Amino acid sequence: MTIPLLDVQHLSVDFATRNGTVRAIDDISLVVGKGETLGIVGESGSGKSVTSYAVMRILDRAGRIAGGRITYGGMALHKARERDMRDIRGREISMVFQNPRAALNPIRRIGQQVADVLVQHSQATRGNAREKAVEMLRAVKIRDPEQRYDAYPFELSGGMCQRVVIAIALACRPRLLIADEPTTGLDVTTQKAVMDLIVDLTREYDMSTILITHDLGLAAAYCDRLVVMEKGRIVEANGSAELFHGAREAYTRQLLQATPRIDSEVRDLLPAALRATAMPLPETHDVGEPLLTVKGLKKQFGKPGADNGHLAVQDLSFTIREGESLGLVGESGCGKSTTSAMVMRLLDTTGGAIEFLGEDIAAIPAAKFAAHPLRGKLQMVFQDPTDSLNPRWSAAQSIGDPLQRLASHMNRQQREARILELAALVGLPVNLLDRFPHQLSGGQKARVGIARAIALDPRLLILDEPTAALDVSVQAIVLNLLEDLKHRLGMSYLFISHDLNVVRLLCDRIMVMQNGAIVEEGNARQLLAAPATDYTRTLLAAIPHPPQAAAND
Amino acid sequence: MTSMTPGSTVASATAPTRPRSSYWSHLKYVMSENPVTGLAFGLFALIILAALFGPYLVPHDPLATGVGAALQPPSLAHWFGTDHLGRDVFSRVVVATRLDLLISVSAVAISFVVGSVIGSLAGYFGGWTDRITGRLVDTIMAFPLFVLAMGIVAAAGNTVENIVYATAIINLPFYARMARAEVSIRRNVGYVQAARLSGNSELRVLFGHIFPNIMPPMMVQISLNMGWAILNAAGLSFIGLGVQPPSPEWGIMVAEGANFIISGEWWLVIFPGLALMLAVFTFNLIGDGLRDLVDPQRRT
Amino acid sequence: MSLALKARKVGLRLLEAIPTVIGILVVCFLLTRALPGDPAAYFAGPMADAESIEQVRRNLGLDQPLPVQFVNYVTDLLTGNLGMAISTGQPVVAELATRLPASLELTLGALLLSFLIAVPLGVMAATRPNTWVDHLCRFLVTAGVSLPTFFTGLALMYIFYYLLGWAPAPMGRIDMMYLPPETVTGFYTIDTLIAGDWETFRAAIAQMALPLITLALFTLAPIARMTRAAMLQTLGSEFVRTARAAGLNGRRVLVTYAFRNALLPVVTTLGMVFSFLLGANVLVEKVFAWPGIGSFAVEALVVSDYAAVQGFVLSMALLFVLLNLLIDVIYTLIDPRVGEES
Amino acid sequence: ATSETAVVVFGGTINSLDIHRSGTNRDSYQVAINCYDRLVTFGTKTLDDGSLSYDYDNVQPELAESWEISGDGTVMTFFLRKGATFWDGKPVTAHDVKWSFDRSVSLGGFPTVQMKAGRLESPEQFEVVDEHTFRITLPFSSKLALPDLATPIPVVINSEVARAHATEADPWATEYLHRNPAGSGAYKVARWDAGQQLVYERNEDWKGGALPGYQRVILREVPSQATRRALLERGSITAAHNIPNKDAKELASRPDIQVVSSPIENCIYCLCPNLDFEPFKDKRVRQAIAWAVPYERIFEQAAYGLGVPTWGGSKTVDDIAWPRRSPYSTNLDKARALLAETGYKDGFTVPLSFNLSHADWAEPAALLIQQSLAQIGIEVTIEKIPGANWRTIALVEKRLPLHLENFGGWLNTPDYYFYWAYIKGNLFNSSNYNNAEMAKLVDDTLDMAMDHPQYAPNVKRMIELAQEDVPRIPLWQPTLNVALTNGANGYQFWFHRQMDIRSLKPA
Ligand SMILES: Nc1ncnc2c1ncn2[C@@H]1O[C@H](COP(=O)(O)OP(=O)(O)OP(=O)(O)O)[C@@H](O)[C@H]1O
Ligand SMILES: Nc1ncnc2c1ncn2[C@@H]1O[C@H](COP(=O)(O)OP(=O)(O)OP(=O)(O)O)[C@@H](O)[C@H]1O
Ligand SMILES: [Mg+2]
Ligand SMILES: [Mg+2]
Ligand code: NI
Repeated sequence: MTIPLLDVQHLSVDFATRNGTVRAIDDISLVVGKGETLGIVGESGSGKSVTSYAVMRILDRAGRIAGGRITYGGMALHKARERDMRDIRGREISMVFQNPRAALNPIRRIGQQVADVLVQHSQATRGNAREKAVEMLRAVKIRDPEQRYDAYPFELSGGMCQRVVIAIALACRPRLLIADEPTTGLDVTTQKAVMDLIVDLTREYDMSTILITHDLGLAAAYCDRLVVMEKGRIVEANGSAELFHGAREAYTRQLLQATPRIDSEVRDLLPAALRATAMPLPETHDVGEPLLTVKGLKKQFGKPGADNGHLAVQDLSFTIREGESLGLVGESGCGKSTTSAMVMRLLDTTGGAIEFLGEDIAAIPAAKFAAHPLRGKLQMVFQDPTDSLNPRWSAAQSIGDPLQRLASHMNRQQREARILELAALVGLPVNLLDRFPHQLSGGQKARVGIARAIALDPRLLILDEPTAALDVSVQAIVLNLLEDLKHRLGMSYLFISHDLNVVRLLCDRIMVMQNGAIVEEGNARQLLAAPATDYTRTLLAAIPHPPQAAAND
Repeated sequence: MTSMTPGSTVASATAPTRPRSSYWSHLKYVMSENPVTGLAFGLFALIILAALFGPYLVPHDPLATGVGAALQPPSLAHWFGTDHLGRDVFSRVVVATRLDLLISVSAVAISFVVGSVIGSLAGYFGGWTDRITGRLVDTIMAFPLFVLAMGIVAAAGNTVENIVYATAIINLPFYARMARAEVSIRRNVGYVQAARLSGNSELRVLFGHIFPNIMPPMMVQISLNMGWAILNAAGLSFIGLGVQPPSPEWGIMVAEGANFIISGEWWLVIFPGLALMLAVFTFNLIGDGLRDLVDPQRRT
Repeated sequence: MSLALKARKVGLRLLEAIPTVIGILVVCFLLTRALPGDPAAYFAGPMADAESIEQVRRNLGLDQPLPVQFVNYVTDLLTGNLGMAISTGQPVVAELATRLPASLELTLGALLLSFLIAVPLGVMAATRPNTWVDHLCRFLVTAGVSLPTFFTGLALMYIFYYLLGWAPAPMGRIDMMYLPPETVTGFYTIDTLIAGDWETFRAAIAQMALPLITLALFTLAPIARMTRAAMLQTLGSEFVRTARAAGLNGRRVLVTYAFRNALLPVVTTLGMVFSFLLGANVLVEKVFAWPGIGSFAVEALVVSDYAAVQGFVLSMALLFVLLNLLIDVIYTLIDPRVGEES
Repeated sequence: ATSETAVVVFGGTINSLDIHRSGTNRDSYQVAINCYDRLVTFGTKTLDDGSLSYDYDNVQPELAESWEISGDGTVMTFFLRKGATFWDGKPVTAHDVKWSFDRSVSLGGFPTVQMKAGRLESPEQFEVVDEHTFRITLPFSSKLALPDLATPIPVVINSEVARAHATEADPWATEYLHRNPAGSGAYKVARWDAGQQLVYERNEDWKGGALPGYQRVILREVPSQATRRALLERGSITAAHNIPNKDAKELASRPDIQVVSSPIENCIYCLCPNLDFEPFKDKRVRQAIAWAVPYERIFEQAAYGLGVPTWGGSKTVDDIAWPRRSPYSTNLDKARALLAETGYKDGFTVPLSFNLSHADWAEPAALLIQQSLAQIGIEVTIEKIPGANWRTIALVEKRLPLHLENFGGWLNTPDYYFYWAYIKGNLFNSSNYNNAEMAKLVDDTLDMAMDHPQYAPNVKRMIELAQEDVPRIPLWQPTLNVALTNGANGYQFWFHRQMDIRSLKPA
């Protein structure tokens, strides 16, 4: 590595908040060499994005660079004027953000948005901007770029949008690309395509890249060097392989460990200290009588009998036995959530039967099911813990709600006692019970959601991507909690996810779903080891593979 | 069984400590964050005080004619001067606070309650409920608001109650629409689904879970409407459909006083006008503060 | 983007308006009948005896039962006959034809004026949130909406006409020295321009100035408020951040990216602002002796002039349907997404 | 506003150019005055303050050059002025008069009622003797017949033009004349923008009187009273009609503005207790109220001292002047004493209503009355009633217990006033006063010539009854105020309270 392209030294960033100044970035230093790919990993809130914003000088109003130097190609960015920065941005350094759909102006044609950048940086004139923009769209592998030029973002899929965002970022051939979680929110399969595109292009253009992600697997798969951040500081920096093979810092090790791998067990994800105190898992467990039998389940949105006839769920049949956990995987939009909502009786079916504890609950309209005695036996943990908690209710109120509604025999004291018991069960510190959701961390919110779901001793718990919004270390803890609860309370799970690695940790059996139908089903280990269909194989291949290293000591 | 995850050591017996003081400190924060909001809260307190205690504090009976010579400019004896019947303008302005506040608060309360319930039901249940209420609301909205108020008051007679009802009816669509929009985006969010799973009936989900969450944007609407209700009453007074004399009311005082501008008796219109403006101003400005106050997200 | 889809959407909007219009017909019919007083007695004139009152009642068709009156009203309506405004002695259609342009000219002018002032104010406030500029803007526009329009109007007239003599005599749409222009659009400002008569144009503008300012002051606040909120939202949005990260210059980011998106919610509030304006018009027209539809409605209402009130309300309703349609079209023009999602 | 053009502003609106049409409002009557001629008109007199007024006792020719009345007073023969022409040049003939009179008694509504007051009830009474001779036959002699011909109603219309536009459904051409006057009067209508303005253009061939001073008169409708005052003070206009008393009083001192305040003949602002309601059935309660009214203060604060006081007179009725001072004045002790004699010594509660359109004087008067009556234990709540409603409930249904009213008779005789306001069933008797003696007196007197020996005693008795029974408590006799600027002069007061622009003259 010769002269670094970007040199950040002792950078600190402060934010002014209602509670005074908060230091978001504290004295970090990093360098990016020419042609190098640097990964910044760390959990949510660790300061990854703020670092990149500081480099680009696009911090919020409230934020300011409190100290340190940012040098890019010999130029001091930390004290550059706004006008000079404008020339740097897009032309020298550009950025790709997560959530590509939101990153594009919804009411401007995508081609124009690419052209805007070209014209701004004098890479094109008004006359040839269209031509050049089309060229750029072609470069990011958008089919029919001439026609797509006039498309609006809403007419494109998420993956396509991300390609456009990349086209905007790369239009002026910058020398440094900062990609801030460019694949979050995309499908596993799309994620791989987008990452491969970035790698190809940066290589082709001889660019340096900073890849920001909380997915260690992804970072390791694509980066030369990694920087691990925690709470605004850099805890460790090293080459990817070195880091994976011999992480020096405990935090890094913990992160590595919490990242599910093809061969890890659910207990492996926990930090050593916790693993030691964890309850041992039984080697095998008994699977009892069928608890839930779904037969020929169908769902059509829109008017029944409408000619477009797209079935979100078509002819689905499966069985879950007592104590069994069944995984349901598939791409985004394949109908997983729709299935769970129907089983959960939140959504009316278009056809088919749902037999639960011997009763066909599909016959009961969703709106009436709230008063049904089986309501409490069929519960659910939601994907987004924030979204699933009423912002105006404290944790205790949220947990107590099902008790108040359905456990009518309980009096106030009994309810309070049960809430404390549940909090203990899910490991929620009692002093947090009076907090509102926005005052809780992601993991704590997930616990509240779980406590609420198990409050009524359900027989079947549906978990719809319960950890998708969580950091890996929190995910590790939550997964373990779920596993413990299953064994302690003897519940059955229907576990929904698009992440095969995660599903495998918790489930005995797995169903793979595509376009509303099951394409493959079988024992978890067998299915992953020897997938029978191409679709399953694609799903598996898309999972980024970190270097196979024994992080378990 | 052993516990397995950090922080799950069984609950200590100590009762959870609730952040009791937070409401006050939150109010203090909301007020100090934005000087304009702070000012508005101060004025609001003043208006409330005037409404509560005004009638006991004023120097003269606001209804008594001839407490001074007619049409006297402001003086030490009559701070805001006297009107054409020799009534004390200061006393009338202060005492009017109560009636004006009553009109605006009750009108807004009615339209808020009725409108938001209708809107919530439409937003939550959709379908025919939505279509019918939607058309109803459209029908009201299709009338220029003030003209509709005029029509209602003219048809029903100009009493304070009818002014309140008319104002409530014309404001109703705002709440209905807003509630409908806010409810329908929350109809299927996570916590609503969760509430259904907890065994809440549909109505309880709607009014127990969703409704409190649409309060913050509603607060802004409420505050705007309070100001608007007073202006509406003033407009009605101007065309002769306001409250009945001799009750002091700012709108009618401004409306009557407006005719005295040209002849130079400015105090008849300026002082009630200022009071009216101050009140409307306060209501308009206080909205954002109120929203922040009822929004738990804004609380630390 | 399929034009057919958009056209269908517009068509659907039109259909949607039909029940509203029917609702309006019923409400306004009932409202007029609920008006107190006996128009027959009123219009029979002073000293009328019972017999002549009865005769007037027959002439007005008010001796019929309500449903019959309603049916008559609707059939007349379908033939384009809105009846006779007794209070002004003109067919309601003729009244509307002359008065609607007067009110519209004022209302639209005020809307334009306040739009031109409020939008930049809102943008300015949004780009500097919580600074003194922001507070000042908020303070100023709120002050504008805090006073009853008739008061503002009278105060402006007092200062600019009575004291300073800058404004022309507040006696309607045009000074008596000038002849009104030949009617093309009914908008004096436009008609004078069409006729190429600059002097009369200036006179018409001069007459309009004070009422226009009065009304504009009243509507600054909602537009500025909405602009500020919408701008704050778009300025904080990810696509603006992307645009900034791509190095687009400040103006382009502000205008092409932030402002155009912020305009969408602002456009939707225009309908409401328009409704406000028409209400305020009633009072302002009275102060400035503006021969518009608002003052007509007030007079008609006070004397229970059924046909006039009904005609007025009906035209308002249609105006609103049209306006909302127009807003939808504008919306469709600036928002490509409309018409796509089912 | 030049010497050729006058601009007159007023607060009302003109809704028809045809006075006979049903629905034509009071403000529109001025078109009948300025654009049409009658057979006769009233002469002019100069009042004590130097202002001009019509003269009820002096009937003058307009279209009729002269007239003869038969000895028994039942046949009136009019000789039309030769050479008088309508605007289109057609000579005015007796046929036109007959057609016009037939029209006014046939159309119904107000014109017919007003004609009836002069005992002109059916077309058979009107006869064309020859081209220029017209005869009216009355069922019996009436002193009201001739003056009634000088009211705005019996105008002479160009019957040829009218007939040309008559249809089967509309034989009297109301649709046409509504928009197109066809008269012989001093002014033609050059332009009528309903709701905005009426532009009069002088008829240079007018034969009915001296040629008017202004060639053009623009009549502008300015609804806001404050705006009218501003226009007046700025000198933007020539005249403002019917300005409020307060403005009249304040502007009178300005050298550049001439304010003419004429007491309105035969008109009194009254407080009317309704005899259909319990407390007011007792005469003493009504008298108590009459003693409790704060006349002076009302006169000062509601009328700004303009008008003629109608209180504090003597109890004995020596003459037949009307309006006159009643024997009542403010004396709360007397009021209390009277009330104590009745069953209401602890007072009672009653709503006091007034017409919204009269708020300028009625509201302050009501407030002062409210306060005063409170002192004798009568609790009054105030109720404003919009115009349309007022006519129905106050005058037609007569169901307001206590209210403020302002009747004024066009024909200036006391018995005419008593006829409308004190006879059971008549429109302006909103008090529901019913007294057989009064009814008989009025019936006997109404058509009686004023020089009849029985006339004065009868009227005196009517006045005594009215003062004793007080179904209407007179507050004051109001004025009609007109302001002129830019040196304009020649304004003349008329009983019909409309602006007669014919007499206006530039400086
Ligand atoms: N506008 C702001 N005001 C106050 N604090 C802020 C602001 N923006 C960021 N922060 C703080 O800076 C810290 C770092 O945030 P940053 O967005 O860089 O995290 P991140 O590592 O990108 O997390 P994620 O993975 O969730 O995107 C956080 O603790 C956050 O609270
Ligand atoms: N309310 C609805 N109306 C119409 N279509 C819907 C509705 N909900 C879901 N769909 C459609 O049904 C299909 C399945 O959606 P579903 O939410 O079940 O997918 P998913 O597998 O849960 O995806 P993800 O992994 O993104 O959560 C999608 O094509 C979706 O567009
Ligand atoms: Mg981030
Ligand atoms: Mg899903
Ligand atoms: Ni297991």
